[in-house]
Amino acid sequence: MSEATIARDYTPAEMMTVTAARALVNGTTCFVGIGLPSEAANLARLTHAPDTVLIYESGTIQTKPDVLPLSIGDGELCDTALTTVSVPEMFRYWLQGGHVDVGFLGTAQIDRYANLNTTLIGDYREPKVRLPGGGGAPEIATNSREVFVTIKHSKRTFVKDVDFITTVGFGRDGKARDNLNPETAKHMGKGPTLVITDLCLLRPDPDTHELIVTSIHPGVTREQIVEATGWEVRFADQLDATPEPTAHELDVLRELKARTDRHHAGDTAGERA
Amino acid sequence: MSEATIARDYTPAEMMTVTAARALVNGTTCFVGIGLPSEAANLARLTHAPDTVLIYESGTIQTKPDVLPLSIGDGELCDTALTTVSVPEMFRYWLQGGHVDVGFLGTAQIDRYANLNTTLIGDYREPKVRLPGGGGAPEIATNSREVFVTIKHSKRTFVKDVDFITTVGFGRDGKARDNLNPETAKHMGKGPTLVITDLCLLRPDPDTHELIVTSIHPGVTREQIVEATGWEVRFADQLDATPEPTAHELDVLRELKARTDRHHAGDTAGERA
Amino acid sequence: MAEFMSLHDAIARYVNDGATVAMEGFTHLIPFAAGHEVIRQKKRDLTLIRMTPDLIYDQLIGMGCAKKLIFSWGGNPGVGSLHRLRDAVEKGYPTPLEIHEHSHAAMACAYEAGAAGLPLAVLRGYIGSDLPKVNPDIRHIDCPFTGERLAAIPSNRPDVAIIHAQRADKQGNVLIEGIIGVQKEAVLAAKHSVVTVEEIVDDLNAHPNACVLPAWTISAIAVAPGGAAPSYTHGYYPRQNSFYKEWDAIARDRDTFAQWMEEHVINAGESKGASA
Amino acid sequence: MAEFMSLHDAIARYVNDGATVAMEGFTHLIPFAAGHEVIRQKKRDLTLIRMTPDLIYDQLIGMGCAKKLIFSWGGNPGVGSLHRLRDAVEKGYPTPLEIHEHSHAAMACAYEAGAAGLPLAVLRGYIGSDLPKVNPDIRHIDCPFTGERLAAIPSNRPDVAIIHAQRADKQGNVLIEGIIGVQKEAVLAAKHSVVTVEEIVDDLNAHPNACVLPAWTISAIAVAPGGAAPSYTHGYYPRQNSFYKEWDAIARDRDTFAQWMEEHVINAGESKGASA
Repeated sequence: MSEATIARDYTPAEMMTVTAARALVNGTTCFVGIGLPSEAANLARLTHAPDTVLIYESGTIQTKPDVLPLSIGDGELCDTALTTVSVPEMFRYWLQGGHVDVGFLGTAQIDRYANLNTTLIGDYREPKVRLPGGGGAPEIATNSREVFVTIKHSKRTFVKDVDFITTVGFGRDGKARDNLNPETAKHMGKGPTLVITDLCLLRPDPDTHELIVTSIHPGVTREQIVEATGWEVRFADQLDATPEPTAHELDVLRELKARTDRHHAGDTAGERA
Repeated sequence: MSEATIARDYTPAEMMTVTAARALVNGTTCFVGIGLPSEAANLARLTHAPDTVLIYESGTIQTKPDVLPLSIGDGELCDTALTTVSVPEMFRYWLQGGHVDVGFLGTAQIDRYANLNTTLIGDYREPKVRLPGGGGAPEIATNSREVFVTIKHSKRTFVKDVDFITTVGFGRDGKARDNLNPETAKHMGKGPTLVITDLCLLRPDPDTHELIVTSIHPGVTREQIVEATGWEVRFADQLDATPEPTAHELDVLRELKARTDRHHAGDTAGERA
Repeated sequence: MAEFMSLHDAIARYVNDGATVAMEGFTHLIPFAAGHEVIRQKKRDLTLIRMTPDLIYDQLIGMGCAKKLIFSWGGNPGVGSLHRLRDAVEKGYPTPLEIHEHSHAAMACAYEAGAAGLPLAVLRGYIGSDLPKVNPDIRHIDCPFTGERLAAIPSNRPDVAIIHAQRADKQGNVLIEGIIGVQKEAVLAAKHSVVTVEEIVDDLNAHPNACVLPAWTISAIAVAPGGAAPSYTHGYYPRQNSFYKEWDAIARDRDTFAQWMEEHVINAGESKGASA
Repeated sequence: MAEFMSLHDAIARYVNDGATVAMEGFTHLIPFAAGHEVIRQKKRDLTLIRMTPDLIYDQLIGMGCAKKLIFSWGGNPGVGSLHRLRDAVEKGYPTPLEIHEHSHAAMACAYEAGAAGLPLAVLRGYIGSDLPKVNPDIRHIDCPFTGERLAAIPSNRPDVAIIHAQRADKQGNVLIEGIIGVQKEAVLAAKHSVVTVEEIVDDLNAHPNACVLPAWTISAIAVAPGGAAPSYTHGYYPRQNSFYKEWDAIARDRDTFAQWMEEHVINAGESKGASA
């Protein structure tokens, strides 16, 4: 660990964002979900991965927002995009057409086979809590070459089986991506290959596709992760220690968030009249 | 007949174009085939039907060419269009989407049930003459609310049964548009309602859909029409005399053609560099 | 052919009780002014179609205009829940709301297919999702060439589409710029369409391949400056992000909501029954 | 990611004998320079896809490059027949040519479906036409909602798409303007793509909703000023209508054609085997 990183404090949320950002290789074409994924993807673009191509479902392609969008269709995304296409074109040509390397998603719940639930808690016809629904996620998760998921780690979010599979990871039995029709297989991605939380990284077991912890963030204990996970979570034999954020990463992230706050506070100054 | 028209000579081709132009009601949205239909539709726009909306399959919508295009995708069509869309959008949203009142087609052959052949003479695998093929016509003929056809009248072009139905009129038995699936029926137009030749006008019999002569051009005899038609053509009980072209129509048509010839002779002057 | 009229008259003429209505605009250009006029005219039993219900449908639902919602993401973007939508779904207040739930990809394809005059949209969608179990409108076809099983859903073909756009020319041709969403598809798929615009200009000055709706695809055009606020109009005014945040507290409580709507919509109507 | 290279190298790398190739451009922006390079490099057994074969495929077919043609209208626009295409179909000269014949609507949908990653295109097409009798690729599906029988054809997914465009920026993003045809779809549907451009500029200065292909959808970009002639490039030079008329006489006779090609294409190549 270098001197530059030791000197700085950071929050678990910052740790999560920086780690999520690092997962994006420079040059990746990334279909970005709003919120945490958007924050991480833009941090990647502003640090180690300047040529990362960001696509938002609002139709904005290769966009380079100076501030984080509050919604998936902020004017900033269009103003800084290479081009903006219609939403049908976005989902048909760009996502289903196979041009997305990484689909970067948030979620309300995730289960041990990386299935995502953003629909509801409880029964569909008698929901305890009604959540927003699928949005772009169901097809982002199947049409992207691979999927990253970022979510705060807790027993409420990491459940053994989600109440509702809005968006498939590997299905109820971990086998949803096996034995597909050959034409489907040609277009279907690998699914969630990485889950980034504020405690650790998880990846699917190559055989069973059950999510297992592969890297633990600095200062986090195994017990904390077990405690925050709704199933008997397993740890990889080769368990990594997630590197801390660098001072540069923290600076860029904090400046991005400060810039964003200033921008969204001054609503009416945000766009040319 | 007014003095203005008596005084002027005109060719059978001019008679055909003027008569075809008159068939377009002002305000009609017309999907225009290249050649004779394009000439007639633009003459209509420049005379009695200034608000006629012309659409060409190249994607040019509401175009007002100053000169006749040589090809379906001349720059002139785009330069004078309200907007230009992609060709898939043109066929999906604008034609199949049901926005076309009149499809205006030319053809190589037409038969007694107004089926059109632009594919070949002879057998498909051993053609005597290979023609260009369907282009936009097969779906223009089914997705437009009605279809006008314009073609020079001869035994070679007016045949009892076309060798190949490229584009359906009323089918081999005249019943192709009857008894359709209700969803298909909702989207399928009336088919060819008018055929304009250099000798006469023909319309489908309301019951059998066989084309019958409903109006004869000035100076043309029934015998000429019978002689130029490849089946025993019938004449309507109420047979009209097609009005002659007016001097104004002829002036506008001739100026349009002269302007077109000048434009296409001077290739390189035709477009901004 | 587009007819210029007041917003009041446009809604009165084209939005009937029981109609299927699509108000589109993907974050951008959401037709709030038109939605408010629908509320003021107390339209009832509407089937509302929209990818992202957003605040506009939270308001319509909360005011009792809707009996059914076809949608794909029902949140307050960047903020949280749509409380009026949730109250209708969870508690049946003020009236029960039937929901038909899709993914964005499917909804976008359903509009595309509607514009294309087709009865169904086909997509490689819903694989492994539970949504087909709860939405009987999600079915499948088999590709006759590859044998692949693909999702099929009915196309969206609303009775009326309502959108907001930057501007119309005097002939009634309309230009939409920026994030164009599914507005063109919604208008072309609908039997009738109402378009509100920021202004009317002599010449659209549009790029040759711009998103332009010809006048003959539109039923009515009403001038409604600021008609997308608190959403935004590219080139005119920004999104009122702060209002989206404030909405959370307003909509959370039934009475606060009712009071806010009374004050800011019912009593603030531009045309309250008057003809322009 | 788009790589700038000479036209020679782009064709040598991406067009293999036996490949399925789509050269698109609907009257406008026909990639003649690239087609000529394919001829010079004596590519053989190509499956050529194109809505309107035009002179470019008449030349490729006449020079023996093609074994199969998938098309929807095979004429010389405004002039008459494509004599080399007819000679191949009618007489098998210089080699037999298998044809798969569609309508424009079907071909356009097949490109759209290819770009959309689907194996099939669905359209309300071919009703009453004899084309399904002679093209085994025209089949049908039944709509699971309405029972309507709709035409289905395989999507176009060429090995390589070749197009001409106005300009690229230095990062390799490409702008197409005017009559944009099916070029975007062809490129997005293809495994590889070669784009020739009039020029390379610092900034595309494109309208927000312009037809732009990002660099990462393109394999190779070659600068070829005048690369669409005798077709045209909107904003650069007009269509050589007179050449289209002259072509009729040139192509009608086998020897005249061979001589013309030798003189104007084979011996006039910009890059004849040389690397830029």
